[in-house]
Amino acid sequence: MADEFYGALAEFKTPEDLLAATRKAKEAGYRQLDAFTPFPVEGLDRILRFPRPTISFVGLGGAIAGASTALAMQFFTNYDYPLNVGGRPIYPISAFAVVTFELTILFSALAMLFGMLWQNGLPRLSYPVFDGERFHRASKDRFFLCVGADDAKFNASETLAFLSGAGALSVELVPE
Amino acid sequence: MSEQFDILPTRQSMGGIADQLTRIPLHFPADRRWMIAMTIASALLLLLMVSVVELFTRGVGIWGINIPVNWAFAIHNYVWWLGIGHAGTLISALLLLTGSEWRNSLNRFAETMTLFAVVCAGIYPILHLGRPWYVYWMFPYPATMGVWPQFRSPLEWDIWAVLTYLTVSLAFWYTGLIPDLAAARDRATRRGWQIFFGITALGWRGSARHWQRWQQAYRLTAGLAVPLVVSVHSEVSLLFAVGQIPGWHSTIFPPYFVLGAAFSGFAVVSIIAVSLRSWFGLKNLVTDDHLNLLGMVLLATGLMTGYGYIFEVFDAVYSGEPHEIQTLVDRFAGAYAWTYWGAVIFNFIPLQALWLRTVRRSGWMLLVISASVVVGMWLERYMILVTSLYRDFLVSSWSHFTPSFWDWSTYFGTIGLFLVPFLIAIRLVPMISIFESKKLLHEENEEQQHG
Amino acid sequence: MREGQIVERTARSQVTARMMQIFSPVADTWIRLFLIGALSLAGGSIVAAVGFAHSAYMTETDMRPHQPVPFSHRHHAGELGIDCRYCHSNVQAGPQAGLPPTETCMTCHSQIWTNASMLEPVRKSLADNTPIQWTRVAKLPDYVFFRHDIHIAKGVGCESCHGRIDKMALTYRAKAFTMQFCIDCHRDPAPHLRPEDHITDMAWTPPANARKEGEAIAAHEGIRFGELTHCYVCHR
Amino acid sequence: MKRRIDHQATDGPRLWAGIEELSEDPRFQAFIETEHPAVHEFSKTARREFLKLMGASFALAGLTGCEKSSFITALPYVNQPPSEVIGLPRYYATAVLLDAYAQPVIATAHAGRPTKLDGNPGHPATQGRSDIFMQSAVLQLYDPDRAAAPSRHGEAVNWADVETAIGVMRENWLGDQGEGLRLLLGLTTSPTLLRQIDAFLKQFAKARVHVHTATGGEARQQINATVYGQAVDLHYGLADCDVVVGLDDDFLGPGPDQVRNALGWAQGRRRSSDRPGNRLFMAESVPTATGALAAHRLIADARRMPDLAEALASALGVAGASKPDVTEAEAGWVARVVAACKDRTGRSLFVSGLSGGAAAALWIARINQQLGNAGQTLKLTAPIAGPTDAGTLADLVSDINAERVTSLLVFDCNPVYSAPRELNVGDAIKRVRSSIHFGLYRDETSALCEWQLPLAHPLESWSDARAVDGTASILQPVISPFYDVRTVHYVFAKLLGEVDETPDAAIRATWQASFGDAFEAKRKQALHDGFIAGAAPFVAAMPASNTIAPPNTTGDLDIVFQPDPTVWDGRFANIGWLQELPKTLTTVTWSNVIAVSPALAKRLLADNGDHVEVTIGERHVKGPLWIMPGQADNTVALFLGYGRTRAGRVGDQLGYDAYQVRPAAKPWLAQGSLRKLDTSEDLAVTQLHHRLDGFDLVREVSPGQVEQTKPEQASLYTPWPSSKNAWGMVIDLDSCIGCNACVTACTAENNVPVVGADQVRAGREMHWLRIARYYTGDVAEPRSFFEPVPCMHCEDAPCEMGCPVHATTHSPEGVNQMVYNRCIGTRTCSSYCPYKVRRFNFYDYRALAESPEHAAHNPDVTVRSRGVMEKCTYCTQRIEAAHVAADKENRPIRDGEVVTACQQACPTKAIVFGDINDPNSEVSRLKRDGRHYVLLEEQGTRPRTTYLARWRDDNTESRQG
Repeated sequence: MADEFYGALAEFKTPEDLLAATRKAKEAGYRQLDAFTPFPVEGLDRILRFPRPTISFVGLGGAIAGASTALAMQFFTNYDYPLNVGGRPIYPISAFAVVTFELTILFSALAMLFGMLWQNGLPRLSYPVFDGERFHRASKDRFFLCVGADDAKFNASETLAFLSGAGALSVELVPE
Repeated sequence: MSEQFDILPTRQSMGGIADQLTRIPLHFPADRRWMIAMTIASALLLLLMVSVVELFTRGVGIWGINIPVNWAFAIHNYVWWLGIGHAGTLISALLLLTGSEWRNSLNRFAETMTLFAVVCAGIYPILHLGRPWYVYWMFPYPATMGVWPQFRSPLEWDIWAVLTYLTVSLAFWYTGLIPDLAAARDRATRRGWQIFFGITALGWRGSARHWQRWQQAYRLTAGLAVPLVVSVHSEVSLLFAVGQIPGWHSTIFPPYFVLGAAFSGFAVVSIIAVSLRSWFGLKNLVTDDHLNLLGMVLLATGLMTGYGYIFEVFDAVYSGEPHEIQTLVDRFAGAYAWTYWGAVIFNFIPLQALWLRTVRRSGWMLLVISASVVVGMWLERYMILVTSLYRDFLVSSWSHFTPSFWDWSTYFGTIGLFLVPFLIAIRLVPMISIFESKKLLHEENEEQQHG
Repeated sequence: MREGQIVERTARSQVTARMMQIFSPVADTWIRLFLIGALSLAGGSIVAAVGFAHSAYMTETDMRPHQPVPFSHRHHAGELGIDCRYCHSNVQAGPQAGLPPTETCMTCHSQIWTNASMLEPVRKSLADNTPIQWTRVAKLPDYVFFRHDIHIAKGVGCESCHGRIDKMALTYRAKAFTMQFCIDCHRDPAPHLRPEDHITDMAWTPPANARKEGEAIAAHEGIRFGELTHCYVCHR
Repeated sequence: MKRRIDHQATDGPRLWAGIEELSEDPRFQAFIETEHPAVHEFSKTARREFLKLMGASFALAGLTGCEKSSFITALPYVNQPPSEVIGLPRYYATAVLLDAYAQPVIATAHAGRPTKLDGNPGHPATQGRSDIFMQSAVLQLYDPDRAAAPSRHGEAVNWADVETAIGVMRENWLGDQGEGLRLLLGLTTSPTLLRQIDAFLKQFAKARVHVHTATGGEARQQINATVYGQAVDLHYGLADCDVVVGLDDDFLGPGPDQVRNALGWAQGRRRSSDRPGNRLFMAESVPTATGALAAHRLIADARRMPDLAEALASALGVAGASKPDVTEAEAGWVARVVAACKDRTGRSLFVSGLSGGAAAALWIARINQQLGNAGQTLKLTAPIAGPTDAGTLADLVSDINAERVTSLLVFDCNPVYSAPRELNVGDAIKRVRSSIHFGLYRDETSALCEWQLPLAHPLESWSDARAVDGTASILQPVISPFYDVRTVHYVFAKLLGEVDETPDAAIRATWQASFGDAFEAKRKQALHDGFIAGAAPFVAAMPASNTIAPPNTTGDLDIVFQPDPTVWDGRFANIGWLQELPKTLTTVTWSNVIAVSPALAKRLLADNGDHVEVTIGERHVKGPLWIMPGQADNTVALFLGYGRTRAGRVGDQLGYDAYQVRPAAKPWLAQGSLRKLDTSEDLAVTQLHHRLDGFDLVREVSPGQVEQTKPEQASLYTPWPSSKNAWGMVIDLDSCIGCNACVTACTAENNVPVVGADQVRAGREMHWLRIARYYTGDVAEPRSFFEPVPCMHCEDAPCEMGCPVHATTHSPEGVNQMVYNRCIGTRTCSSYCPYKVRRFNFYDYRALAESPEHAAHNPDVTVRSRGVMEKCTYCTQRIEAAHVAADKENRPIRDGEVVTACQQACPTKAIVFGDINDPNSEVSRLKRDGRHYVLLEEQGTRPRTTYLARWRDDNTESRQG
């Protein structure tokens, strides 16, 4: 019975209500929880116990890649065709610093942006919650809590009842 | 600072903000004024195209340049545009990190402005080449010649710096834009808009997980953007400081240029802020307090730039190097003294009015002052290039420079190149960060309740 | 009774729901395909461009342009074994190898094949004293200043640049005359050098210890190692 | 070998060789016409110009396929000339002419076309040195505006018609022994021509010869004749002088004698290494190069020269000299001269110029006699140039006006333009029944003559001529004429009715006598050497003992006439190289100026370029004013050679025509007045600022103050290993006379383009080597300096740092390399260059494809296209050629084996180039010299080109006297 649903969606007026409801849901033993908000709500991730994101490491990786690419490029080109330029050394680290710095930043920034999109599974144009009748307000002024249908404790009617009990303005089932 | 007072009027609803801002692209309000602006802008863009065709057909000889002044308008406007292009990223990134929320109303169009300013700057290094069709030789690729770019050259650094800056600014701008595109998508009723925003929003749904990763990525990118901004204009300054020409060969140049850049950038941001808010009636989001803060920043950067001027004089005199002093004298009293004094007057005289709170809070006054700063900074770049080159070491090579018609046409043309996409942009994307405004509004409400 | 509410609401949702689902799931597949396509196109075009620059078409190797006389190096240099310098007599003396004047051709062809139709242009050239218009195959850009004589003098064989001319029925450019090609040898001449008596020897193959031999020759010829790769050696 | 494409038959794709080929293709023509209908209207050249302009856009469209070499036609010889090495130049010894004097040259010919002229090292007079006119002669050879075929009344005719016509004329002349037949020619030194003239006069007894020169050959002969009572030429032995005293005589300035005098002067100047070997005293009204070098320069108006001469004479105790009243300054100067000449019998030399006239010259001659210089430092010969007993132009004109002339033959001179206009030569010629003009160009004179018969250029001719010292040269053709022209001797032979068609028949005939039996051998020798040993024998002559009263002077201003420093009397007006050459003291190009003193300019409230009107008698001329520092207050200098109307596309309508006001009676010094007009023009000047504002760019050292050891320049960087040779250059500022020979030689050697007046005004002249001209002190009484500035080839070169694409790098031999085909034109190198010696192709400055001037290009040097930087390369093509030559023989390069074009040309040997790794090379020796210094040393660029400071003469007096 649960399969044809993606989950149950509950609409709240304020972030505070959302946080309260989420806490309740956790205590009630729901695990497959996600929230949809018009702006990042402080503390939500703690309550939902999301792991710390790893974007920073992606960025670090990018930085290292950038720096090494730049240095490799500059050292190689000067090694491949060493020319006397203004009596300067063939491998002037100081002169290489600029490009190295720029590429470090470039690679790192791009890595983080794409890393973020990748981890978020974006672009994802079509997604079940968009079927939510009032979901369009999630990008406006409402705060939604979603209990996944794959949650062990999920049961359409009970979950809906529980959510409205938690102070939802409206609740609905989102089809798969 | 935003802790002390509410920068956004609290008597407005989140929904109100969302509708108000998404309506600008979705149901564009000020059509006639926009058309007029667009017409002027396109005319300028056309002028640019004509100039470029002429340039590529006949060569850089159509400009006023010569030996010794073989860098003038092209490089000078390049620096000017790039300087302007520094405010956006500075505002959003730096202020984001320092958690000054008042940026939220400004950062979006500041960043947009940055992008197009950098584009305008970016075309100059190509236009000014004697043989622009070989510009790709500046990139390392396995050529049949077996020759590589020369990485000791400031110009080589330049290419990488500007491209990096453009890409990162773009990335940063877009990352910040995604949630708002989603908001616009959800407000859109016409199919076309839905698809446009639907695709550009990449299907953003405001999931808590997403927000979490997004925030980390956004803040870290900001953290990178700040040193990047500083590095880019420092590097541009090296374009001159690496050369031995008197008036260029100075260690003050990097900070001097960076501050000057920020100065001119904030001026342009103020101009846009004032015009947009009156144009689209956004006084509730871009408040007088915003202008006040902008005014303060403008004043601060302006004074720091002024320090650069003073130090330059000290630098030359202290060195006791006859050629340096010669150049200094030329700047004060030479054939191009007007650029020096013009820069001083336009940059610093009206600026002083900003000591007064009332001036800072008044839109049109800020507008006037900012305009004067933009002109002043343009003159400053002119001064730095021409007064140093037209009289360098050997008396026998001293010469002069007079801009030709094509110098001017190319310059004004780039203003078109800046305005056209910018005008298009304000029809397509929310010019003020919706979700951040709402966040700010929410926090303010909270503070009111408990405190 | 709560049940009822909910069911009712879900029911109503079917009717009045504002359609939020703009895209069908297929759209995601399309957009991913599009992104991949765009990326590979961008990457591919760069690779293609670089490849094209190195291609036989761009370097004009392996092209056999039409010649007024279908002259066969294979026959003359290969089968008859005429030395290169018999016709290209200028090669040791000056920058250009020089094309043979008509009279050189006629030294033999006044005796043999005296009325072969394919030699008509040659006889005509001699008769009304107009040069034969050969189409040049080995051509360097105007800004490259190459000298045959010094290369010959320092032990660079004809074959090193011109390939197995003695196997060419119609002459073509065997090696791509790119700067890379020149510079490779200028950086490290030793392995490419050959003894004086084998300069025009097409069949000569470097010995096993080519480098050692070459270094010996280089030392003997006083080749200025490390001075052959700066720009003015070839560009002025 | 013209590049063209084998249309019908290249398998594989049809490849364009370039836009020019493109323009030939009919389909493309169609395309252009439809795309740009306007082009349809264009003239051929305009169309080419248009296509050239379109070049870039097509290149962008990929049409020309960037420098892609395509299969092009190659043309072998049919019969290869023996000893021809394809691709290597051949050298011929011959001579070109200036004022009819031979300038012996070695002509470099690539594939049968001369591309460069250099002095003939063996020649006793010039020792292989050259001047701007010799260097430029090769461009005149290829001048597309030269007269290409004979014409009558402007209608083209062929030589057959001409010869029949001459036949008819001869009949008439023979009939009346040449009654009313006149020859008009410039002076000539050609033994053959002189012989032919004599023969002509024998045939036609009643014919007469007239001579016309605008530049003073005639005048000098007259003065000398008056002074010495017989026709003589003066020869200065400057090498042996301790003291040289000149009155308005620019003996180091441009002219036939420049090279010889410069050589001698420099030799004397360098006699000892610890002090200047001689001292120069000049009294001048108009600043000259010679005056710029003087230890003591007196500024005096031109009219003062006779008095000054007499003052000197009396001070030196010449009999009959009375003391004229002189100013304090003049007296002081005279006193110095006298002190300097004390007990230097036979080791001083006094010279005077044309403005002083015979009056001054006579005193000077007697002073030389008195001081025993005659026969020592001053030698006399019979006149080198003739004919000596000819009539003047004025006589001719009056004869014509008296209807005494029926036919007139004008040889290689242009009186309608270059004679004082008041003579109305033009109207006169029009009145002559039949007139023939023989010349290189269709000029002002030939326009008025019935016949115009084009003559061959010296480089196309068999001829002969004498150098200034009388040494004869046989001129041989270096290239066969590519216009339908004849040599002057050929046409003269025709006039004489001779029939021998062999091209050098006349020359052979002349020398048969002197060569005698061993004719062929001697002739071969002469052709090989480029001259026939044996200068003119010296003669003894005493100056007249009478005194000549100086011409009485009326009017407030002295107007002095001088030949233009670069286009001379106007005959070189159509040579782009000379037009664009900065005049020695003003750096003005493409125009002449009216030079006045700062004081006079102040009185007129006039500034450089303002138009002023000079009035002499009834005649006026208007031209741009130039304020000449150090010019005498009341002297105005007019320069001849401009304002031409039929010089050609290059030389027409430039500057003003000084002949307008030149009085026939007083052609060198006249009196007149000056009026400022309220118009002005923007002169094309290459150096805008001449005052050396306290910078030590040009250094001077006094004897005894030379520092012998100099600290090695420090560098932050570990020096790169040098290869065996390390090239360097030293320029001796004490010997530089600012003559521009080096600049012209560089232009010719390196295919430096001519950009035109507008580009020069814009500050875009292309000369790789400029002669900076500075002055210090008060503008009224400045000291002048010359400083040649080529690329410094810095070891720590700032320019190289700037280039993002490795287009300018450093060779292991220390040469700062510029690779045109790699340059993308960022111009950073030039911005960073502290010496601003780099030049940029702002437009496409190349000549149009079909212009014959391409034939003058040096095939060993790339012709630079639009958008690339260029600069002095130390003549790398010569260095590399030397390397090849040495490597082929497996030997090191010898000192002096590589000679740069500028060094080769320099008439004072001021430029020395060589290997600084070799301690014994001359350049190394000079780099150790006490006077050696580095320009902008504090910049730490470590240049390879360095300088020897100029001697400060002041306290040499105390040391010597």
